[in-house]
Amino acid sequence: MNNTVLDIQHLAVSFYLPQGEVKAVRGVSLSLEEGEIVVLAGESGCGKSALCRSIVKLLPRYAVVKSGHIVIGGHDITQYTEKDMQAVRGLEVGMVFQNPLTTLNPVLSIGTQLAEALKRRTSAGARELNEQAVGLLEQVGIQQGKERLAMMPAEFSGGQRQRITLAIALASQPRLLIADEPTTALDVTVQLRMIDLLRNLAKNSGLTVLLVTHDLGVAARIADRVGIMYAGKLVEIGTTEEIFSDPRHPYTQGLLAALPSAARVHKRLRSIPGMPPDMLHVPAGDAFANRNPRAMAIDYEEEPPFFSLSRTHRAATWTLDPRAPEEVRCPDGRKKDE
Amino acid sequence: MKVPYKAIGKNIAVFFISLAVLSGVVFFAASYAPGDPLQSYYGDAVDQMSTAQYEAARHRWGLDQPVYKQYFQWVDRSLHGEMGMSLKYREPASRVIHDFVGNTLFLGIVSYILIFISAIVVAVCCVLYEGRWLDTLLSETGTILFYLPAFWVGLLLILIFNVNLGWLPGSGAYDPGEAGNWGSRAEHIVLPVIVMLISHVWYYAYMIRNKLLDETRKDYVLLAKMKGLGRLKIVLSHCLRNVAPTIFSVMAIGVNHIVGGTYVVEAVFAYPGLGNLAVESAKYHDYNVLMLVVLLTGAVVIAAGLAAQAVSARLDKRMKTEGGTAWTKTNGHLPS
Amino acid sequence: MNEPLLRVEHIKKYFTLPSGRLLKAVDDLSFSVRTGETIGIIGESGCGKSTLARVLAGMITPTAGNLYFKGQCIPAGKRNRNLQRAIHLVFQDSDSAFDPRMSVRESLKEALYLSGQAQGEDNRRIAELLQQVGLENRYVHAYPSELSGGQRQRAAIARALATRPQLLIADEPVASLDVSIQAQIINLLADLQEQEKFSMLFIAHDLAVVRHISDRTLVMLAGKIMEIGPTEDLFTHPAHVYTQLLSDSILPAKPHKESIAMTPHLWGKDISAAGCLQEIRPGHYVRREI
Amino acid sequence: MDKNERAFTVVGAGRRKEPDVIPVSPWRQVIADIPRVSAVILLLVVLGCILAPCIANHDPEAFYLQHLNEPPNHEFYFGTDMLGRDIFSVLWYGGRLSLVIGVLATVVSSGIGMVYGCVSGTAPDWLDSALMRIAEILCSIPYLLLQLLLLACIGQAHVISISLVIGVTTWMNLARIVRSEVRQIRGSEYVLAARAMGGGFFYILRHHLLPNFISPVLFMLVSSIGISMTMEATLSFLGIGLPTEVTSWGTMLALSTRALMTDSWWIIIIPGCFLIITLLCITHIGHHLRREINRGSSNL
Amino acid sequence: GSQGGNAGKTLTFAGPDYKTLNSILNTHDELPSLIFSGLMKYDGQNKPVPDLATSYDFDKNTLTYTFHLRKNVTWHDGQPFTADDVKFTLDTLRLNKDIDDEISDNYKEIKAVDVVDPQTVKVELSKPSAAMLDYLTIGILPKHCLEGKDIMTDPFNQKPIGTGRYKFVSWDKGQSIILQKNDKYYGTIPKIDRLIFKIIPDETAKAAQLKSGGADVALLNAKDAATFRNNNHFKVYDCQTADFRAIGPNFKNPYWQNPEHQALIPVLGYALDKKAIIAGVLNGEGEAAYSPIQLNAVYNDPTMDHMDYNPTLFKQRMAALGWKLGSDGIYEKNGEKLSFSVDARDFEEERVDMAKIASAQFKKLGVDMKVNVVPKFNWKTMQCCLIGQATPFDPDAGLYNFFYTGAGANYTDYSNSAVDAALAAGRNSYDVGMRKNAYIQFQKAWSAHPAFIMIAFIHGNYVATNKVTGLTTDRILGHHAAGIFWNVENWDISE
Ligand SMILES: Nc1ncnc2c1ncn2[C@@H]1O[C@H](COP(=O)(O)OP(=O)(O)OP(=O)(O)O)[C@@H](O)[C@H]1O
Ligand SMILES: Nc1ncnc2c1ncn2[C@@H]1O[C@H](COP(=O)(O)OP(=O)(O)OP(=O)(O)O)[C@@H](O)[C@H]1O
Ligand SMILES: [Mg+2]
Ligand SMILES: [Mg+2]
Repeated sequence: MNNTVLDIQHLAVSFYLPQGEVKAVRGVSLSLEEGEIVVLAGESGCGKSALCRSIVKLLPRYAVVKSGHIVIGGHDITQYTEKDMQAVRGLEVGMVFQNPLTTLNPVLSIGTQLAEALKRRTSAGARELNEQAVGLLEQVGIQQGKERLAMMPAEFSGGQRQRITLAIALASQPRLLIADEPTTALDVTVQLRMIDLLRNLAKNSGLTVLLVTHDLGVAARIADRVGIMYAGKLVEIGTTEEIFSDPRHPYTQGLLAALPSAARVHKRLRSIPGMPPDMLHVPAGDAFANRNPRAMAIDYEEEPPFFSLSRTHRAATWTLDPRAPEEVRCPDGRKKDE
Repeated sequence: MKVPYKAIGKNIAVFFISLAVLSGVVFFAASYAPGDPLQSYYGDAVDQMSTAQYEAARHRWGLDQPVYKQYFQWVDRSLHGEMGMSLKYREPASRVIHDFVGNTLFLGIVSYILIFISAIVVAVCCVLYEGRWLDTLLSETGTILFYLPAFWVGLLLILIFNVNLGWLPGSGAYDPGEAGNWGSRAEHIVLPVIVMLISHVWYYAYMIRNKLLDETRKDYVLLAKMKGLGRLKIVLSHCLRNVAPTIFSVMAIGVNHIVGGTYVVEAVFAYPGLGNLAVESAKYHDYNVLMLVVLLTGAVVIAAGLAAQAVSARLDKRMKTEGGTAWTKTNGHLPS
Repeated sequence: MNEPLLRVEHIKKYFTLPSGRLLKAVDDLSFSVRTGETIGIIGESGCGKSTLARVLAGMITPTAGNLYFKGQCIPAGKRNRNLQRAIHLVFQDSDSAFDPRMSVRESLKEALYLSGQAQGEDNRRIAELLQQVGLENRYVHAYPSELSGGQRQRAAIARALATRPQLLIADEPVASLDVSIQAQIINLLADLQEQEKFSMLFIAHDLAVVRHISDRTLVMLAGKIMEIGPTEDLFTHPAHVYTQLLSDSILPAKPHKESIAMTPHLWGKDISAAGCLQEIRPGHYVRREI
Repeated sequence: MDKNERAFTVVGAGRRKEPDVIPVSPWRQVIADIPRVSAVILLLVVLGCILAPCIANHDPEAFYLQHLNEPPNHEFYFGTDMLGRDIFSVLWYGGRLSLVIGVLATVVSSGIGMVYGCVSGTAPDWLDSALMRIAEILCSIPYLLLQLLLLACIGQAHVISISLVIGVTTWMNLARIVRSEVRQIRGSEYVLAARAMGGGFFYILRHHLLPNFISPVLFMLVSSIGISMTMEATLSFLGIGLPTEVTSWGTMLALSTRALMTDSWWIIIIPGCFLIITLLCITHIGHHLRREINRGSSNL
Repeated sequence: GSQGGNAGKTLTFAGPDYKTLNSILNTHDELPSLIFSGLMKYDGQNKPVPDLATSYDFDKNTLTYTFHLRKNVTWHDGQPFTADDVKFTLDTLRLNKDIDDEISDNYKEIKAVDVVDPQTVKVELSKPSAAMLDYLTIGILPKHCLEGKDIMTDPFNQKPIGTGRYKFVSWDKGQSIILQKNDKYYGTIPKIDRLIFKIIPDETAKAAQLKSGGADVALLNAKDAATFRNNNHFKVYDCQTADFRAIGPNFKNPYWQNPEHQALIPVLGYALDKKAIIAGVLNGEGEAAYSPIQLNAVYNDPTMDHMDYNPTLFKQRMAALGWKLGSDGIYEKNGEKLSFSVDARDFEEERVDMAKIASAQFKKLGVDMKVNVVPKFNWKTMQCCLIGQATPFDPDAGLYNFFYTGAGANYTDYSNSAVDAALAAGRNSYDVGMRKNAYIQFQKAWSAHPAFIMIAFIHGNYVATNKVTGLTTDRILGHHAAGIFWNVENWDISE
């Protein structure tokens, strides 16, 4: 497979805090093909950001990649130094961060900030840089780029700022774009435009996108494939269709069921009881077991392996084990829905 | 561009009001201090004067009037450019000051510039090596040096570099009679400036360091890293730009601290400057000189404050969104 | 008709920005809240939702306008303890809603103390409150920083309930939470409303949530009401352009890549907040230019 | 198979007991990991000063005129000064004064600074800016000059008056920080909430403002102890501080400058070391108090 | 040391700051005596000899001095020096009310000054004044510069013009004063071309300056001087001075107006171990003192009680006065503790040290004396001061002013009719035998009711680099060891 852009193997990342070791990522394997949009979803604190940041080695100093490999464009960057990474960042991988209000430097004009990124690829003069910058802004849907280059980030709205960060990420023409919850802070209307923009980019220029969100609506709209994370592990991954219409991990099922959907009229939502585990003390076995009303004894003891359901669909849960009782494998809740 | 007349006018008003308040405070404080200003003029002879003589002398210097009247007379006279006589030197106060201003300015400005350059350099080093040996080393040495009494350091330096090694002069502002010789002046301020650096750099470096550390925790640093920029470059071209308003307001406060610092240094190095003069005139109740020194320093400090405020407001529009003046917003970390 | 619990009349909150510009965060709002009902408030970020909430909860004084609490007129800025106790706010950001130096217990105790409730029964009442919001008792001495977002939000609700409010204003209570916890909180609010029979103003930017929980919905833009009406009516037949834009932007959690057309025709459109409210259906008002 | 069957029986949620929450009071946490070495050294120094009469092996006020300028030896552990005083004994007694001055000056300055800052921070805008302007003007007079004026007013300086003077001239910075902290906290939502629930001004001050701004302020207080001690030394050096027969570390240092030319390193270095080590310990503890608020990690 | 080779031989002296260089406003310091010259000057034995006058006649009957002035003397600015200048100066001293009484009191016996011709001037006295020739050593001021001006504030005081050996060149405030030799000087023209007075008020700094080569000559504290004694590059000149140190009770203060307390003054001297103080503070560079004129070979009475340290005697005397030791080891009488304070000025380290040791010694014997270190003496209010005075010349030049009731330099308001009588007798007589008698009477009266508790006469420890030659230790120097420059024209400095 020579068009694999990103290949992550058994990645484990821990933060060493005074209180102990936070196992933020616990053995995640994932690979992205060229032009593909993969969405990682899962609730807060399940390690999505940690995963993204370890791809570009932007983890804090007390974070340690404990095992695993990251291969970007055929190069294993696991052992790369800070200097080596400078060549990878921007050129190979671009990243859009969570909060558009803080990711732009408030005291530099956006022209300057764009130019910094543009300079990675060209040694063009100031005028040419400006032209390219205007082009980029237009690409992300900001008109009258010429006048706006001199403006400060504060003079833009949140949505515009988010698009500017996207433009900056795209400026050095990376093959892979990592977008870590790019839309959480935005209005629904702006969010929609962002998503469509990304989708167009992937389609038209073959950009590979790894998008992180916990909004399943976003995932449904944009993704080719969706991965669900829970407590530092990828618990289920499959095409969008597979995940949304045939979720297999009890957590995925619970998540989908908990969405307030327009169809439901009665006042109660179906919720998953309990809280996600504290990553300081990750329990043995399936981390979700304690919230799963149909958890089996083995869930509390042994980590489930991945069970493949199709070429693209895998899930790590004992419910898929042939030994599991019938009621667990086909929970009635799901049946009723279909 | 629109000229902000209103803002300029307001600043000028604030400036003069502050000066008026300042002069009032010092005038009243000084006149209620015990001790007889006449003594600096007549020497111990004051004690031998008859009552009539004494009253005549007081009348001559206007000391028999109520303090507030004296103050207004003083204001009136100073508005006409007449700053009164120095009772101690028996010369017009302005002439006494005149001889000292240049020296202090030279020492002050050189120290000021070097202090802030070094503070920024030290702060950047600390930030680049945060939590590692260089940061720890700089922090610890900085703290020690900051707490060392400046006079003590100065004397040790004199002992080493002047007395024992004989490399540098240890007193005065220039070789006798060489007032116009900048080489000689420069040579003479080396040790004082080093003492100023030792006792001041860390104070500011620490503030800037903390502000910079806060900046490095901001998300735009990540974005800059994602552009492939190096750490030094990020600190210099991104973080430093963000703390610039802080640095400016710190620099405004710094004017006062550094002026205060020169007092001690001038005393140690027998450097003929305003600091020495101020200490002397306060000790000997030479009000006219004291007032002039205080007003002069006050004017510089207040003007610097206002300037810094204007500059930071320019640099950073966000500062405008909060009330108060520039210096109320810098969180000093070490008290002074 | 019987008097609503709270009637808001021509309430305004203007901020003077340092630049001298007047920011009309809440601009002449009038509506009423009936006993026991839930009103959802939606609108883009910065349209004045939180400001409205704070004005109603008495945290900031409005520039102008009156409140009628159970028919009794309370002019701007003159609130009495009764009203103060009757309305309580659950903050948007549970992170800053608690004093970091007070444990959950202390925070709840403070609320009890300030609302003048019986002193002796503190412990019992606190246990009861925690149980009501489903926060396990073992968290009672924990500090806010030791709680997860969902737990903090529960504690915040517990604090709001401590004063036995008649109107609970929930300012984006689920904005920072995940789907699974969000469902818990929404269920909790609904349950509590049933038990305690309070009215609720529910502010959110997630339309699906608002649609789920509220009886009536109020759409705000630039400090003004754009549309207000029964939720189902409003969502199924949005009358104002802005409401249409919002409801079109809802992303249902269904794979629908090709099926839903984008809505570019609305994007470039200037949405005007001018005009005045007109009743188009019973109880359903829309701002229209005349 | 039997085992498998048991493993695959549904047991339901909540089987695992969640780890207990052991709440750590923010205060407890601060105290728990105070820098040990600094605390111990500081404690030793303070104890030494308190127990000076037991530790000193000579009369600190006596002039051993037979033993002028002796380097450290078995009788005079730290040597004697030019007038034959036993440095070792004088140090412990001097430390008492220095510490008292440091603490007293800090109490004064923090008293004024905190009240002023609180008033300014909670006052309406016009009063706030007026108050801050006044502080600013006071700040623009070099503090040394102010101290000079005040000491001149008071006359002969003694421990109390000098602490007062140092305190009265150094509160501005603290006031400013308290003010900005108060302003920040005052706008925070928990204060709004408490106010909306009917908490009065003093209730909020006592229950929310004070506990929350005390930590940044504590750092200022602690380092202000050190700074006051240095300041006292400087005043002594300029000849406007404590009378020289009153021994504090400051006057010792100020006097030691006279030994400069006589190669008596012990007169110069030893008091300096004592001062610096004490101040360093104090600062370490101060820094620790400040650092307590976790500010996350650098992105650099 | 000798910077500025272009200026020829340069000598740098490190010393204290000046306020004025006017000879009649500043009689204590060195510089006016270099810039100005008087009708008379002191020789190596501290005897007045003619200077600007070539000779003088004295008419005992009319009490009139007639001075014959040198011809062709010019001021530094080229104007001729005439008798008018003399008259102007002496009249100013007599008549200008602003002039310090400490100085003008010496001239109050002058009745009139008459200019006979440009080279002759007559000074007529109203009463005999034995030390008038001493007083006429005061530097003569140029009339053409000062006539009609306010002598107290005229810029002249900072840019003086004199007739002396050195011309004023420049004054960098707080830094240095530069003098250039006067090539037109009527006497021996000095060998050293330039004198630089570096202003170094701090004692240690002076030593540092010497050691680092920043100064060639300086007056040092005994202890700092000691560090130069074994140094081959320096020579220490231990000059005897008439400068004594004492604890001076201030009779303006009610404490000492109380006869009970006054009675203590002669007794307290026995409680002071002066030798120990001299050894401790002055490194042995001084002599125990008992009388203000004990160094005067002519007028001293060596049979006087030397007031040596004598605790037993002290205790006896105290008991006799009715003081008893209290439980805290401090004397008390009528329920009042024996407790007073002494002020010492901060810049005079040796005096501070003396005060401290004296205080400790007193404490041991039951006297509580607190030491206040002050920037300057407040003569109105302080209880005691650590005083220093000197009478290097004629005993009248000093004693009268210090101890005569109401005299100009009698700052402590000492008043003793027997002393007054003796001093007046000494002043108003020209007969050496009578005068000697008068001063013995003075000493008797004085030691019965002393103005001061004497401590020590101190040495002036001048330290100079080896390059400097010509300094002598022959002369008894004055207050603050002033007068070392008396033979500056003989000094030389090698490169
Ligand atoms: N800088 C850090 N220091 C310490 N712990 C961290 C840090 N960043 C993340 N963690 C911990 O690592 C785990 C995973 O965090 P991560 O930020 O990857 O979550 P996430 O899925 O991105 O959550 P969110 O949706 O809130 O962004 C969490 O338990 C978090 O507490
Ligand atoms: N104290 C204040 N001073 C000045 N302007 C303010 C203040 N509080 C709010 N505003 C402004 O009022 C407007 C409305 O703010 P508000 O917080 O009510 O919006 P919101 O609808 O709650 O937005 P969000 O969805 O982001 O919470 C915003 O433009 C905000 O900047
Ligand atoms: Mg994240
Ligand atoms: Mg809001």
